[in-house]
Amino acid sequence: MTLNGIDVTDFLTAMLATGLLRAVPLAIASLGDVFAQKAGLLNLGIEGMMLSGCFFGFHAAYKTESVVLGMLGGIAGGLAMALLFGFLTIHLRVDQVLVGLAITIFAAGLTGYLFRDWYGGQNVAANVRARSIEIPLLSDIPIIGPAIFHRQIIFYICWALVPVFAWLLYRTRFGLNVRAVGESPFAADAAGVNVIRTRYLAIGLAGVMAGFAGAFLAVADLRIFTIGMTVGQGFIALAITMLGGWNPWRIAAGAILFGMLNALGDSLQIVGVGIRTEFIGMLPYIGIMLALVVLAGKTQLPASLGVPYARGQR
Amino acid sequence: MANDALTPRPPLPDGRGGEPRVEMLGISKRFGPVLANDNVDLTLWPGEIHAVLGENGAGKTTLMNVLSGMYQPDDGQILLDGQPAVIKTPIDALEQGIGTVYQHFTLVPNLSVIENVVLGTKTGFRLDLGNAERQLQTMLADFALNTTPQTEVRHLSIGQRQRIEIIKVLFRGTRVLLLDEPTSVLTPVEVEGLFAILRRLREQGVAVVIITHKLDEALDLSDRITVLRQGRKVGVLDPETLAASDRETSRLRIVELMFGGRPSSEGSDVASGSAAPGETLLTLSAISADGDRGAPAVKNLSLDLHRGEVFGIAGVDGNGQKELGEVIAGQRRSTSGSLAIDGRTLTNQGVSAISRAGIGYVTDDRLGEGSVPGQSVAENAVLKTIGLAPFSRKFWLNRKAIERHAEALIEQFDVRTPSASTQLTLLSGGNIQKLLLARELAMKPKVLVCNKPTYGLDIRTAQFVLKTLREQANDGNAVLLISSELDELLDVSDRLGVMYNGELVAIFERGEFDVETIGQLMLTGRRATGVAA
Amino acid sequence: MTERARLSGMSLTPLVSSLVAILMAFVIGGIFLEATGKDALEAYRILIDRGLLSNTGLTETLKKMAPLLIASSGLLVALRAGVWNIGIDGQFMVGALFSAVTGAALVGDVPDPVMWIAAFAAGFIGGVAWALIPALLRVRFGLNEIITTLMMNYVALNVTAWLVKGPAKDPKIVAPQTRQIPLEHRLPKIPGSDVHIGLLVGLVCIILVAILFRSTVPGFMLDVIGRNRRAAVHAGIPVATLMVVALLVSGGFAGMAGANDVFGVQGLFKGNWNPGYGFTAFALVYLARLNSLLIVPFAFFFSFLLVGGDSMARRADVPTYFIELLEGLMLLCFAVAVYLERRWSQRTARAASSDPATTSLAVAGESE
Amino acid sequence: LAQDASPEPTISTAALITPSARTNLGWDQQGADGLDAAAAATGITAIVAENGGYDDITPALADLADEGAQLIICHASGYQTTCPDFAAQNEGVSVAVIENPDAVSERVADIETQAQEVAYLAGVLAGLTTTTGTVGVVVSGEPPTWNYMTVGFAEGLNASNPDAKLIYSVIGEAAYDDAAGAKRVTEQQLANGADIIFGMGDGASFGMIEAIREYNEANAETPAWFIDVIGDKSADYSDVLLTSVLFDYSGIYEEMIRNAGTDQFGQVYTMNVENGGVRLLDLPESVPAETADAVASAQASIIDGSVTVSAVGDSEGMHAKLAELGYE
Ligand SMILES: Nc1ncnc2c1ncn2[C@@H]1O[C@H](COP(=O)(O)OP(=O)(O)OP(=O)(O)O)[C@@H](O)[C@H]1O
Ligand SMILES: Nc1ncnc2c1ncn2[C@@H]1O[C@H](COP(=O)(O)OP(=O)(O)OP(=O)(O)O)[C@@H](O)[C@H]1O
Ligand SMILES: [Mg+2]
Ligand SMILES: [Mg+2]
Repeated sequence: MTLNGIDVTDFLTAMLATGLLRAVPLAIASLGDVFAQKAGLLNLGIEGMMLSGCFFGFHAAYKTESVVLGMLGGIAGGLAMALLFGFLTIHLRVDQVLVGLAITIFAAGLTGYLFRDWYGGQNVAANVRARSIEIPLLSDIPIIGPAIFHRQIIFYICWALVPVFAWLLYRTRFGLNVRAVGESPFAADAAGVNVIRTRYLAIGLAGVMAGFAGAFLAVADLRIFTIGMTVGQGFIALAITMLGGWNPWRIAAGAILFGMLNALGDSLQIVGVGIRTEFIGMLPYIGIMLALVVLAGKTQLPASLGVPYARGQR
Repeated sequence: MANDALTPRPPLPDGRGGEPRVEMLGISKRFGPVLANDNVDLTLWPGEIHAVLGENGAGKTTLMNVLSGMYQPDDGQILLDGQPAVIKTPIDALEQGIGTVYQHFTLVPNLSVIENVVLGTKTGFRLDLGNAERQLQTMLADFALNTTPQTEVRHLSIGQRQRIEIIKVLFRGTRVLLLDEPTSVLTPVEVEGLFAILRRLREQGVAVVIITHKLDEALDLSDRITVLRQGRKVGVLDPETLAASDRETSRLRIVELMFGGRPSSEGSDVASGSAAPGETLLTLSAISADGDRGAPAVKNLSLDLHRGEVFGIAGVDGNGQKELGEVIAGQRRSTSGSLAIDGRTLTNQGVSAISRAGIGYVTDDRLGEGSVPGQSVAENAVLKTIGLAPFSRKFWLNRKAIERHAEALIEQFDVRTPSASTQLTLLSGGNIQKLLLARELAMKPKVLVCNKPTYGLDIRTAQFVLKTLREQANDGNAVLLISSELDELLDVSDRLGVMYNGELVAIFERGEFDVETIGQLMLTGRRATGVAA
Repeated sequence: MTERARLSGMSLTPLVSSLVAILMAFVIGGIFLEATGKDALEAYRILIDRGLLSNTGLTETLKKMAPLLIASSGLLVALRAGVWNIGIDGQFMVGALFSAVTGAALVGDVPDPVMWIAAFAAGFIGGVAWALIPALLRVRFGLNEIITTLMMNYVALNVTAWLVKGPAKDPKIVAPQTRQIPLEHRLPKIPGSDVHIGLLVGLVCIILVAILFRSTVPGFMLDVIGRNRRAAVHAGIPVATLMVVALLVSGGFAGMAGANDVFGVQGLFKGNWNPGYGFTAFALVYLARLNSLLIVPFAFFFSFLLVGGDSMARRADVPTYFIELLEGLMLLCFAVAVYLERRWSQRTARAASSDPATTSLAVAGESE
Repeated sequence: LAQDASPEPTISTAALITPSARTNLGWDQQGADGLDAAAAATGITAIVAENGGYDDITPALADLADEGAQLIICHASGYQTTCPDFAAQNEGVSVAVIENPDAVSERVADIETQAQEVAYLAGVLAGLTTTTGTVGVVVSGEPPTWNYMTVGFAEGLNASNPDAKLIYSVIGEAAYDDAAGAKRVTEQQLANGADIIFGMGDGASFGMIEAIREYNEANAETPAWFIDVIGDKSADYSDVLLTSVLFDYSGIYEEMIRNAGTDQFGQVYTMNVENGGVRLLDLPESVPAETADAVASAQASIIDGSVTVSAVGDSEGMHAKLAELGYE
């Protein structure tokens, strides 16, 4: 079947594949950020952590020619920024917005500078290729098969992380501590939860995931680094975390929604529906707002989001 | 159960003769300019109930927080079972068997009961709630709590939350239990239930510390009483003394320790005025309103308030009293019915219109909604009147007038604060309460709605507040007093209504007050006259 | 007297800690430069020379302050009221487009001052219009403005692109841009300087906001809302209305910053023109600890960095990203300095309570 | 070219300001390299100010003037109004802008790049090379330069292969750095049958290339090709690169340098196929001879005037043209 000269099966497959792929880095970063936000850390540094993940992931991949080491490099890059964030906001109790912005600006400067200094600003590709896995039988299903069941390992890891993170948040002591610490740190402290440690772990996890998301872009997906390549995806991830009401399942849905709207925009251009590209370009953002109107109603932020905790202060 | 209160104090357990469980030696703690604890000693023996008394701001909470690891003392030492103890964090305290029920709630509102209870306990990484749940079920039943472990705490009433707080501490097994004003929010029956539990714990050798402003509670319950005053320990009544003297003597002794040198304003000069009720000031007709969770909280309630009367509202916490107060204040929308002030219908007109029409409202949530912690005392004093002369003209603030006004209120109501420009956070709870009351009264309201205005106040301050309310009525205004202190309601009200499940189930005229009937109504919504059959 | 004490406590220490932070950032940045084989001292010499000591540098630095001051003063209003306006960039673009179109329509037909006022008004309206949607979404559906204002930035990018490629485009020029306002109709220079009067507009905005919070009722109420929203409800303050107003006002100011750039600098609106002042404004307002007058020196410093840094990068052969790196370092060092300052004041003075600038977030964070 | 006159330059320093990094193997690099070559040829000093961005560049212009630049080439269509303003306010500085002939005056020169002519050649090549009959155009925005090339490419494609289909995709507004977005869009085009991608993206181009590489790994026997613009990526990307539209600025820059300070300066400088200012990168050997010949003859037709390529720089006009050709 064809539409406007385009094979409909190919078209739908491509759209689904693209949408899911666009959702991956967002979902990864959001899943981690749930823990930061739930623990009371408003992490505007997420964009910087992601970018740092891109650069150091790429650098590690380029030097070692290994996807795994590249991913680890990215994770380390994100984590380093997160620990800096944690030290300043949790330990020194400095304003989170200030530190978050600082981290994002710093990471942009640092990665740009180093890329220029180490690579002369040349866009070279790392000699790596993330392996794809074809899941037998399932990958033969039309449309869904090639779009979902013949992908990179990291693609599967990403979506497998959703239940893992839901479990971590709702079914483990760590998750319980995180939820308590962001809501009322005083209460958690009084109950014997180590608020400081919990917050460090939470931001560490957020940094690991942001770095992972960045490395996904630069290592697994593109194999190159371009300056500023996250183009605001960290902030989008932050919004998706809120849109998803801090629930890993709903966050995954939010990321897919955003990815699919993006893919839909691309697809509309391909079939040539004659809608102006600018309107297509704003589709995902308007879609998110509409989704919020329809679904979420009130987003109730964790009560102590953005507030440093010091015992004995009132 | 109810008889428990009447049973004579049991003989002190033998353990008392051995090692003290806790010795706090020379504890000092300073907050900026305030010396909250000044070289305080406190000894706790296993198997005793130890009351710590003192007026607002005396440093009771601070002392307990030092023991619970919340605060680090600037000076002093703590011995546990004779050994120097390291209590750097609440975890240290909990691990050494010191459990605390804090004055300010320490439950996480959007976690479930069970999650709150297991929070911070040391079990595996995976949350396995099965065991805990069974144990909790029993305790919930023990505490007559009609809720499931899965209910989120924010859905519970304040009284229920208080009990969960205690359960949470007991759940971990404690050897030293600290309770900071646990009874302020409980009904008499709940208080009895709590006391029974405390006595049981005493039997088991737990050292219990209870902070309270209710002398009688302390005398009923405790084996030993320590009195603090302005951060210093001013006296201890040990079991021998308590046993040797009668209740009245002990009372006088304690009051003297707490307020010695100052005239005690105890006495019943708050008793109701006798003037015949005047014209109607506030009319509620068939008002209904929803609670925070959207369920009906006030149902079809009608009420007239007259000039010159104090109308008391009794009821177990969570029966719609708070919502009623908020509806009258314009802070909560009514879903049906109407509200008129001085004959003018002002249903759902919003806070400012209603306040302009002459209704004042003292909230029970002082820090959460009554005040702005980051601002100064002066700014808080004019929070509601900032738009009026002389505090502002047109758009422009008059800082001088604001400051002067605040200073006058501080003087008149004896608010203890370094200055009017001090940050409100630095005041103790009682002083904040005085400021809030002063703020409302300064607006000269025709109808003043007060929700638990004496919560957490020392006796003198509480008396002062009640007297002020009385005078307010005597001056030809009306007062609606919502309280969980039946005694003060009985003392001060001209009429007394009982709220149960959102309805006003009975109204008593002064003279008809009958504690038993009122108690029955509070608990069941019906009179247990035995006739109903 | 107390007010004075508060003010001096307010303005002196932050200034010291900022200086410390700046110094620390320069030192760390310098080590970084040396480690990568550059001449740090030479680079810094050029930076100061070009951004501050040269005539053109100083002029450009002062010019660049204008939009920062205007946008920051609006943002301050929002943040003090606990409203998170992340949408400064979008509001800037729409405001700039509105003012450019208005200016192009009026230029020559009306006296210049009338045109400027109309254009700034149009910029304000554009910014307000763009903030209105998040405001309505908040009031009608309770949607958190952090997300909606952020999303509106991307929408603005597309909407302005569409307008400037189509209806608002100067048909005589191929590139997507509005009709250019001739040089002689742009904002006049401040007498005796090469700096246009946008700088004065910026300073006036800051002063207005300072007065708003220091001595007016709405300012007082916004502060109450920002610090404890429930108390504001309790006190009968029209919370929803004022929060909407705060959001709209901050949008309007962002739009005026757009008008400033159109009439002071570019003379037109062009496609994809997004200078990204939002970030800088946030940093500024926070560095100033939500205190209006402190914004001025910080705006000056940022402006200096932007202007001098460009030159430094080229002349000292340092990647331009170094300036971003330095800015980030500055903010990070500032964070440390804030901490040291608090420690210090706790030990010496009586400030045992929490830093007010941090409590604001608590309040800001909760939505009703 | 103007070499015949070859007057000695009266200026000693020329500068170029460019929005992004001069190392990007693209627009910025071609401009910077052009100036360096021209300066070397004329023996003057060249200053390149990179990363000027798309915001106000006045501070940078002032700084360049302070540094002694007497000629400043403003290497972005976004600078076409700021620079004449600057020249008007600064005696002794001449500027060159892109695509703004109206601005030409004594000290303002205009550069017109007939990029559509080379893009037409690229379109011819694509039409003859595609095996699927579907060709994609991916852009990271719609600035005039790219609109010109899009139209030229479409006309060339239409001329060489009237049955071929063209898919046009925008990555997003100002998505110049969005390599990941570029990859997604390109993947979709490939999945929908495109086997040649004409990509205009700056940093985003590398995302397109990666998409093609990945596609080719899975479809080794029916590989797709990339046609790049403004820059020579053949060193690292010859595996996917079919050709590239090259801009060689050195000629006109040299002419400008010699003219600067004289009354010759204020004019429109044109780069077209005829004067070699724009050309295609040498075709790889895999291109069949008859195809190469067709491209060459198309080039000849452009030079002799028998083929004129539409010059459409605005987005609306570009979209209208695509619709007219049946591509939208
Ligand atoms: N975290 C703190 N920061 C500053 N001052 C404090 C702090 N905690 C207590 N204070 C001050 O220390 C003094 C003692 O306070 P504390 O809370 O111990 O009194 P209290 O006896 O419990 O009073 P109340 O009966 O009102 O609860 C008060 O003046 C109080 O304002
Ligand atoms: N809503 C708020 N939330 C958090 N912090 C605030 C808020 N309002 C003010 N502050 C903090 O309190 C400090 C003093 O505020 P205040 O209103 O007294 O400032 P001011 O001296 O009057 O200066 P301004 O000119 O900005 O009004 C501010 O510098 C800021 O750090
Ligand atoms: Mg206390
Ligand atoms: Mg002020």
